[in-house]
Amino acid sequence: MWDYTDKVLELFYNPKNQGVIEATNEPGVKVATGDVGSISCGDALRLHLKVEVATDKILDARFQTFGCTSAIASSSALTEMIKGLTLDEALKVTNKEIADYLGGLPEAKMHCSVMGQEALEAAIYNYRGIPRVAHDDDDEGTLVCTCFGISENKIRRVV
Amino acid sequence: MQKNCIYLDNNATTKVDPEVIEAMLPYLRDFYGNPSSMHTFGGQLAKAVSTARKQVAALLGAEDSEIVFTSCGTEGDNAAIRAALLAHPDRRHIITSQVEHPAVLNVCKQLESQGYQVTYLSVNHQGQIDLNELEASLTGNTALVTLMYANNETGVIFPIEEIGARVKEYGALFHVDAVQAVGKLPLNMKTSTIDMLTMSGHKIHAPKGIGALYVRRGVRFRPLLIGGHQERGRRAGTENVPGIIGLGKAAELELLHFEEATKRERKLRDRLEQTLLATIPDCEVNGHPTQRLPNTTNIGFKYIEGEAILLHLNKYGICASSGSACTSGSLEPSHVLRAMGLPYTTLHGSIRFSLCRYTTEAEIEQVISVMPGIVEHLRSLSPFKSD
Amino acid sequence: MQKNCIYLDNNATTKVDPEVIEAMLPYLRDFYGNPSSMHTFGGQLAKAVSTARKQVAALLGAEDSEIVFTSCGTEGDNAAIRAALLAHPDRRHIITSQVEHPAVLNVCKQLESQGYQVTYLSVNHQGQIDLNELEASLTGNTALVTLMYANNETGVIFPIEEIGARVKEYGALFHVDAVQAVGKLPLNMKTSTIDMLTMSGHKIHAPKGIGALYVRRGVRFRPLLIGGHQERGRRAGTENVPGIIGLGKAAELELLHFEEATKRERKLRDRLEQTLLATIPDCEVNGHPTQRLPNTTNIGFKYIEGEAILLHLNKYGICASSGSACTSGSLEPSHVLRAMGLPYTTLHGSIRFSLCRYTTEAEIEQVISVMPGIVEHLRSLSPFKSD
Ligand SMILES: Cc1ncc(COP(=O)(O)O)c(C=O)c1O
Ligand SMILES: Cc1ncc(COP(=O)(O)O)c(C=O)c1O
Ligand code: FES
Ligand code: FES
Repeated sequence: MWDYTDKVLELFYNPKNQGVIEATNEPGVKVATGDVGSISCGDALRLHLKVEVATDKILDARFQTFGCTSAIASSSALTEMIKGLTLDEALKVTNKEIADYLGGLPEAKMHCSVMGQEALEAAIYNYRGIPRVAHDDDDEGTLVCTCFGISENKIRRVV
Repeated sequence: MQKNCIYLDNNATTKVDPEVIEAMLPYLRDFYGNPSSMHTFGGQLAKAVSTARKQVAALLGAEDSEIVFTSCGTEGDNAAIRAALLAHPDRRHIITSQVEHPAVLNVCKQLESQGYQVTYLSVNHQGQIDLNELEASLTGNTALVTLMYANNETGVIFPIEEIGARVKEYGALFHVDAVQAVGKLPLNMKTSTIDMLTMSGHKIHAPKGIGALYVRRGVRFRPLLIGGHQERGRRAGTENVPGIIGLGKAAELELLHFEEATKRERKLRDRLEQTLLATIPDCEVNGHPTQRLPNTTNIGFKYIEGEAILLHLNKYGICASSGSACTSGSLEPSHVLRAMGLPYTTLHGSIRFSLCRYTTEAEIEQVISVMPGIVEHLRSLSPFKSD
Repeated sequence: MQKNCIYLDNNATTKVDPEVIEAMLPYLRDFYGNPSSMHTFGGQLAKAVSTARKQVAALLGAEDSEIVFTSCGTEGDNAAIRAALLAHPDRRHIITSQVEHPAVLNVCKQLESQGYQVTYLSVNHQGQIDLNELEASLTGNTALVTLMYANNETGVIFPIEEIGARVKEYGALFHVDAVQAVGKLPLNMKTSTIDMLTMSGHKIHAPKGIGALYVRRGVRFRPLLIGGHQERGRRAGTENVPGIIGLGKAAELELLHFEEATKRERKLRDRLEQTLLATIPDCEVNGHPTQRLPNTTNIGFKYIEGEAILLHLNKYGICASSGSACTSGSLEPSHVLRAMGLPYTTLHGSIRFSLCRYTTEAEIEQVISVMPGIVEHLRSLSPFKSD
């Protein structure tokens, strides 16, 4: 059994910010989404951001996750962490910070938090219309889930 | 610590029957001698061990002398495979299937790296092998066919005697991993084609740390664990007397309860399965509808992930297990479900419920009442459902 | 059945400590889950197993991660020897001794038949090996030196660290069968030259069916039992949780009682030995006077036969064992005593008394009071005495 912290379990059982942000016609506001993973590898995350165009501020963040406990809790944590930040500030959020927010993740489950950080990047790049270069993998290194390994190749493919 | 739960994970391990514990206790407390000793205090245990051997033999329809006590199912599988290869030193080919337990599969993989040729039979969508593929694979070079009686994840049963008849034509040895079949299916070694059969105590309400290997009389057997003369030279190491006594008692109880327990489990399992299929959209049974253990159902819930389902069940005190091996420290989805060619949509969201003779109707109703909500909640989080 | 006796056969097996049984019972009765499970009911056991691992590590002066739970001493010995050979695939030579337990000796014999070269070091009259012979045998081709810490029949202790220092010079692996040493001698793996060390639960007041193998961090280890991921891939098979908990508790108790128990046992053993030597003619201690376990004495009584002595002792409810392996189904006299070059006159009439922390003064006095009569009686039947 994975040794999950109380914080992980709390956000898993009662996730915050789940769901979609519908595209809007509100003036000065734009909605962007970012996807990582795919159903074939067993982990996937779609992140929705609502951004105030003038200030680059994240007004709202929501997620949809197909994945394990850590994936759901990480997504929930990420959306909590980035609300109110500017996009540049949000880009600095690392998967380690997500894990720290959760009080830690089991070593073998660290990749589940990487997913959150990657989805965020994808959403921001989408928002800015920048094509993303696949970067050669995560800093946390040693234990990458094999399903995530597959998703590395397919990672920029929209599910 | 959590003491009570709705335990529907009996293919993983089972509760030790209180009668089994009672039978063992004197051998833990008072009769601690060594059965190989000259003195009465130790030597008297040889008789108790022999009674237990009879009880186990009775469950399998075997003779006492064909039973070798081991420490677990894994040891039995390892020992049987090694022994078969030593019995056929001139043959270098093994046949097994893609859906075996790691205790067989990983031994075969290691043997491949040592120069053996291994055929891994495929299975169809319902988890069944193709007898034609088996026949086409058998040659005069086949030392061993090792297949499971029933699959631990799906409960799917292989047609063991039909397989065995073909194996015998080629003079190969036939080992059957019956860890999940013992106590759940009627077995009779006297009329069987099986040469060696593995069982494990903790799957039939005996304690962990004890198992048995059936070795047909006349089959050349060389031990995996080498040392003293215990078990008539077929398994060295001081006998685990309390464990053996426990296994004997558990075997007796399995035989006693067999008819009534399997009938009850099947009825409860069917009620669980049919109700879940009827009340939850987008789910299906993994495995064969009838060629299946009476206590097992493995259901794939599309668009959601197994571990997440399990943790929600856990909150309700319901113990089940996931087809996905995220459970066991490896993060790959189940090799069994992959071999069955399950679509990705269900591969990651499959849950096994496995019942036992202690399972009650109320427990099943509780699962039936919470599952739809759990699935709905998780699907509401999933990005796929709406696609 | 015979429930009580004067139990002086503790090198064969020991009484399970009541505290050990108490510690185990909840894991037999209530906490029957599988530690690898996702649900709390099973998963919570991983923590209990980890506490037990710490307790065993503490007894050996090892780190938790260096402890692998096994089913018995025999499994540990078999696993260590196989692993060492796999770690040194290019080396084909093994060094052991003539007085090892069959769990080592018979594995070595089998390996000889598979093309390995094995050196069986000889021992002198006092059961000691010659370090010069060891040095002369070591070569760059030596994969493994496997020696026992203390002999089960005589209690003779080998100078393990002096041996280990030499082994290291040749880059060979050093496995020590410490089944008889654990709990009787102070051990500290942190400052040791030992790479792998075997222990067995039922020799230290834990139940039968559980043991442990110490594997030094960094030693390449491949499992003997292959299958699931248990024990971090070093021993497959569902964990014997109650057994592991029992072994942990027993290890804790061994550490707790160590000083006082070994002192007491030595005193009682010396009293027994010296009195028998003083009151019975024509007998002598087999083994080294000081390089010996504190709990063991092996005494050769000339002109009479061990089994006969044991049966007379049995009548008084005294449990001991014979150097002669008539005890274990084979009819040959002890390979240990033969290797020591004992004269035929004592070879067949040797008795081992092995004490434990439960042994009382009254029990020892009882043995002292009956032995002279037994020996005298049997000698009166013997054709040799008068020669
Ligand atoms: C020195 C020694 N090694 C190994 C063993 C084997 O241990 P077990 O009987 O637990 O397999 C024993 C005890 O029988 C022993 O005394
Ligand atoms: C089909 C099958 N074979 C072998 C085993 C291994 O048994 P054990 O865990 O007792 O070693 C198991 C259980 O885990 C099993 O389900
Ligand atoms: S999403 Fe966590 S293990 Fe794959
Ligand atoms: S005289 Fe009986 S065994 Fe040797």
